[in-house]
Amino acid sequence: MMLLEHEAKQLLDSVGIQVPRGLVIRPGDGTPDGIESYPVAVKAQVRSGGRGKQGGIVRAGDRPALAAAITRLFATAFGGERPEALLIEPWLAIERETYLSVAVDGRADGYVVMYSARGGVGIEEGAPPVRYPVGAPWNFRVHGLRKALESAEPDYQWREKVIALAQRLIRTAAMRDLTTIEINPLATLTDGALVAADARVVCDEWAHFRNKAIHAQREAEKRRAEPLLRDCLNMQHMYVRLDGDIALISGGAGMTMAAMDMIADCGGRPACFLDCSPGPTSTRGYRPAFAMLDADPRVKVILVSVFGGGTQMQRVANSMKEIMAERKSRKPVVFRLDGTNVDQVPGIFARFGAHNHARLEDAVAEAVRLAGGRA
Amino acid sequence: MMLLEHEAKQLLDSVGIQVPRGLVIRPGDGTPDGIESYPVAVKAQVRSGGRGKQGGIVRAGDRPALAAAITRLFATAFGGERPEALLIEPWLAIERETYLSVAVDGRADGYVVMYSARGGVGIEEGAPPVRYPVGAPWNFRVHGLRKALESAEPDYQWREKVIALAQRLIRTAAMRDLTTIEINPLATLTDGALVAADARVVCDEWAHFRNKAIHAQREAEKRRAEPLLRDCLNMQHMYVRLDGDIALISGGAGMTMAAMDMIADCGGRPACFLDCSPGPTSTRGYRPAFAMLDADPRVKVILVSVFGGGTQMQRVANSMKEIMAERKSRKPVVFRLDGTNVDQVPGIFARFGAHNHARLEDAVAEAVRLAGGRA
Amino acid sequence: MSILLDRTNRVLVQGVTGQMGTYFVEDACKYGTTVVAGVSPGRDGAKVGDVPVFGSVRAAREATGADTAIVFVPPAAVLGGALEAIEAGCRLVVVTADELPVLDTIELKAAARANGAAVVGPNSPGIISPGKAKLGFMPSFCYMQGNVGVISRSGSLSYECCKRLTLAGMGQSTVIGIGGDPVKGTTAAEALGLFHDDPETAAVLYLGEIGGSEESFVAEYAARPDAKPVAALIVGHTAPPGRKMGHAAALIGSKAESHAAKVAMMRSAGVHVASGLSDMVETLQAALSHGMRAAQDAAA
Amino acid sequence: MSILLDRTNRVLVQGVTGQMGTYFVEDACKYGTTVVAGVSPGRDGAKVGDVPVFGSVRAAREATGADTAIVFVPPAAVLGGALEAIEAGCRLVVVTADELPVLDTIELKAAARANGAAVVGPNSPGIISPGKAKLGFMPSFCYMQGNVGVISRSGSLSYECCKRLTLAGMGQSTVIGIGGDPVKGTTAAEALGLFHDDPETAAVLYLGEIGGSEESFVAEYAARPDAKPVAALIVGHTAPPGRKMGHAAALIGSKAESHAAKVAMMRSAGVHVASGLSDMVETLQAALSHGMRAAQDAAA
Repeated sequence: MMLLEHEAKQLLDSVGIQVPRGLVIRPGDGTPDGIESYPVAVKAQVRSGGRGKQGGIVRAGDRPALAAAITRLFATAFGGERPEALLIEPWLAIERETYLSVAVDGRADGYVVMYSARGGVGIEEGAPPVRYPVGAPWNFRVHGLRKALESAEPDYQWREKVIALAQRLIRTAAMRDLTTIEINPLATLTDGALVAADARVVCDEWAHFRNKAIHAQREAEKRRAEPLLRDCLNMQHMYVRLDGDIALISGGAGMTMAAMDMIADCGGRPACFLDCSPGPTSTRGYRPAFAMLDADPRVKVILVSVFGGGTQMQRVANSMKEIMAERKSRKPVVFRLDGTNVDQVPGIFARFGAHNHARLEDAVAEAVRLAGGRA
Repeated sequence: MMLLEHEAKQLLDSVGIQVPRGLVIRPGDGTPDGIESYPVAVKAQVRSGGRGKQGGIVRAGDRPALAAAITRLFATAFGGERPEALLIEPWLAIERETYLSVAVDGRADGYVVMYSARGGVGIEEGAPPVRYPVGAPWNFRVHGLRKALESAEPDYQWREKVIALAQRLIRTAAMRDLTTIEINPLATLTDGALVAADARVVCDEWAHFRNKAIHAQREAEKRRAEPLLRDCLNMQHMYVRLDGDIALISGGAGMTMAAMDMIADCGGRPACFLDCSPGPTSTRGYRPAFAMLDADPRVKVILVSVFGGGTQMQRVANSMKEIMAERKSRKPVVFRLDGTNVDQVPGIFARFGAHNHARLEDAVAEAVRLAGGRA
Repeated sequence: MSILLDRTNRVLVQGVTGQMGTYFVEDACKYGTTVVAGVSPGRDGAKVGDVPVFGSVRAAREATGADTAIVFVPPAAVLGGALEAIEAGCRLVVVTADELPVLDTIELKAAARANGAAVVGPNSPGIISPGKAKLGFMPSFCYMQGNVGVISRSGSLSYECCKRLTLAGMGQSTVIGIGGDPVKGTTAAEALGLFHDDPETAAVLYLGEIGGSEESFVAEYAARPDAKPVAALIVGHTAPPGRKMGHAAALIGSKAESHAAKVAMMRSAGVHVASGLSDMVETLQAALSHGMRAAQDAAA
Repeated sequence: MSILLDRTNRVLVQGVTGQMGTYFVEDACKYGTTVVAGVSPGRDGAKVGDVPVFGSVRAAREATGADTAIVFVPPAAVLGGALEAIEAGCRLVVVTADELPVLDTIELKAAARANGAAVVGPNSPGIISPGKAKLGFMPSFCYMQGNVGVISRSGSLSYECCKRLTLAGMGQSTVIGIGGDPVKGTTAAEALGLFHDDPETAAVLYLGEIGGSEESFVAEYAARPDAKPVAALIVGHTAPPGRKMGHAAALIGSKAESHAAKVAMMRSAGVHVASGLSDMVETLQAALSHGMRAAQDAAA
């Protein structure tokens, strides 16, 4: 789960890392008093990337310009996301921009530190950052990072500051259950100060049981969701909306993507990624999924595709029978269940006149046909 | 630095440990509305121990009793300390009280976990708690603690809860730079819930540079001090007020205590522990110490006792010369400087007519004589 | 042979008295897995089926010679349980649980390395060596003993694919679910190394997805001159960037993590990459016959 | 002989270009300490006095054979610097800095153990083997070579006591400041073990204070039938309970940590405990002659 910029900066501040002194405003707050000097930066607080390139950061030279920026930014969506807040900061007199991040990386069996002597917006286009694999956080070594940075950063005083900062970031990531802390740009100001001018922090949602801040983030994420989706999230379903019209009720991330891909390969368009495997196999688990997809006007067909191991197919089949009986929507549903106890499925399906496709290919072809596609 | 109970409980809550739902009130807040049910516990928020035995926890059965308790507790000092706040909590229906703590212990080269199947007020009188040495926090092992607890706690379900909690506490201590987290009592309520009914948390002040909460605690501690003491604390001096009349300006914790002890052994009464070694050796360092002691009416004599290694004695002597010249107070000052460059001291002292005792015994005897003691 | 798991593993089940543990004992014993002990603190002396329950891994090991653990405890307790198994000397520890904090996995992996143990998972269906033993809930009928080593980031996708292999007459030496989390007890690289050294394994099928960097290990292996034939299926060409597709690691965070980039990288390293589920079996067959031709060329 | 430090130690100074580092080089060289290198990242090629400066401990070790480090960097940088020295293979690392977070010391100690290195400190005056070498700022004139091993929790108290010993003609083999923090690079127990094995050390003087549990180690040692004579001075009988007396560890948190309890425990174990600074020398002399009588009795 990604924090908003101002949340990320508050977190960095709490571990003694310098960030610009900012002011957070919400819709309806109006133009704040107490701005000591202009110009200021007005920054849309959204989770999607590329905000800068989309005009989400505005320089305001005086109070009227600030007022105009506030109105405009609150009215704009960035990557489909309206800002819930704006961050107002002094416009920084930046002398130099570098890049520093700490992130979980499977290749390191843990954390890596990445640094680039050139930071800022164009970081992805430049040479790849230097990479110092840490692994378990207690394996971070100042001298190890120093060695890694020697080639990348000629200014030894700056290098030492970056090393001290990286040490702080690794500790912070470990203690707050963060998977990424990215400071870009890590800036030197003209007065010599080192400042985290922008920050992206991602926390590990599975640490919710031991971290109340993460628990609160998860709850807030659910609250932000539409009610029908919220019911799905409460069942632990994982959902990503796509552009198409063939919705999936599926089990397992890999199989869900495989079915999405096959729909596209057959000329159809998948409407969503919806993995219901973490939820219960009772009607309680699947009912919110049907409710959401039945209510979605873009969805023409629902493909139920589950290949179960621990998930027993006779249970899923019985849930489908119940749900089909109570369901109001007349959107067609195509079934393909396979896996543990699949031999019991045809008998159950016969009782409510449904057909279980033996092969995913057949089920997908049927769904694409029903959606009016080419197949 | 010790946190107040309500701060400690908030911290535990933030890592998912159950604490009673409490309400904090400050002097002048009056009797709060919104107390849902009585009886409640009204608890004085002080750092000194033995609060319970001194009547610092009051049971209030209704609103008038609550109002009376608030007035009384804010007007009472506990171990010389007036409460800055009161914590109001539901009166807990406790079924069982145990003791659990995590603390830094030199014998373990790090942390230990301690558990006693009988907690509560009398913990110090009972059998010593079971001790599980952890060392570095990442060496905590669930199965290690389980083995240690087998003899001490027969209820395996409770034991497993305690183990899970201890694991959380170790992690919390490491991530928040805490040297002690003590939950006493760790209570089971009659409804089966496990609750930290009281908590004592001590944080490591030297982590202030990487932990803003600790930094803020330090600053608050300075703000709570009288202005003259605050000036000393700002010079990093370490001060503890004692009952006597012979004040010490000293260097090094061990030597300061040795001088205190010698004063007492000579029939005098030390007025304070005051270790100035972390501060500068310039007048800037010593001036606040003299200012505080000169203003203290209980102090009759000041004994300056410094045995320096890195601290160079000619610098200390020169500072004394300057301070004696500008000082208004006529309280007698006795000197005993020794250590690096002490051979330069007599020459400097001669210029302002002071005498440097060669032996601590002589300086102490002189101070005791000047204070009117028996020696 | 096979990797990590065969008939010699003596299995203990942590959290055996829970619902999953109990079901596992029944299902795994039916398959032929040698389940010798359960562990449930405070419950020693009990039995689950015919399996005796002990209070600690050490006690279970001493009494039964158990050397392999599978962990069925809640996410908050997984680290403690797995560390106990590792430090008591188990050579293989399987963690199927998802929702494990990544820091716990990091600690787990470090301990496994330090103790010379193998961990499979977390967020994994487990591991099966068909015809010998299984440690997980995979549907047994999908598998057949043979010479294809399978590595999968996803559980149900591996069931689907193995069923297709079995129907096509291509048995499996071992099928290992490396899991959908960014940090893995056993990485694709480590699994590839084991399959490479396993004489029974003739080719490797890798089932991957978008996000993460696991696929670069596979490409690296395939580029070795002595590599066994490798085929792959990478799912998620319809997944949008920047969104997590169920698995924590299935998120396209940079261009290198996209489907197209992964497929291109793997193909240029010599991996036979299927265009989808439907041609996965043929692709593996192509990899095998290509490998055979290469071997004949080398011999000639 | 002596413990940890003698003429053979080849010393490198971390943070050598700072004020303390520079002063140390001058003072320690004057005493006869073999200072061979300084370390200051980014400053390699510079010189402090005659001492060449390197960018890393490894480079300094390779060029000069340095095997001992003393660390003069700010508290936030101590852990990193000391870990570098330990992992580059230094056998002794001295940390005089105070204000070090205890978690950093815990990590330091764990690394020292894992690498077989000795750490002295933090919050310590350092270590001196009179007539051979010193690593710290102790006033040289207070010390004289001899056969008393001194262990001290407090810096200035050790200067005071050693000056008294020297004036009384009792030289010291090594004087080690174990420091005032609760977790110690070298504990009293470890220092006692070293002095026990040092043939040059005939008796040990322990300088302790209220708070903590270090004194229980001393009592434990003194109770051994083969113990060398041990005398002690414990300061703080006038310190109130529950208040920190300067040192983090100097706080009476329980009855066992009080002055009276410590003295009673030590005396019953056979430690000769002085009643104050003024009879410390005589107490040590008594311990020595008691030890000699015991040795004669044993021989007879």
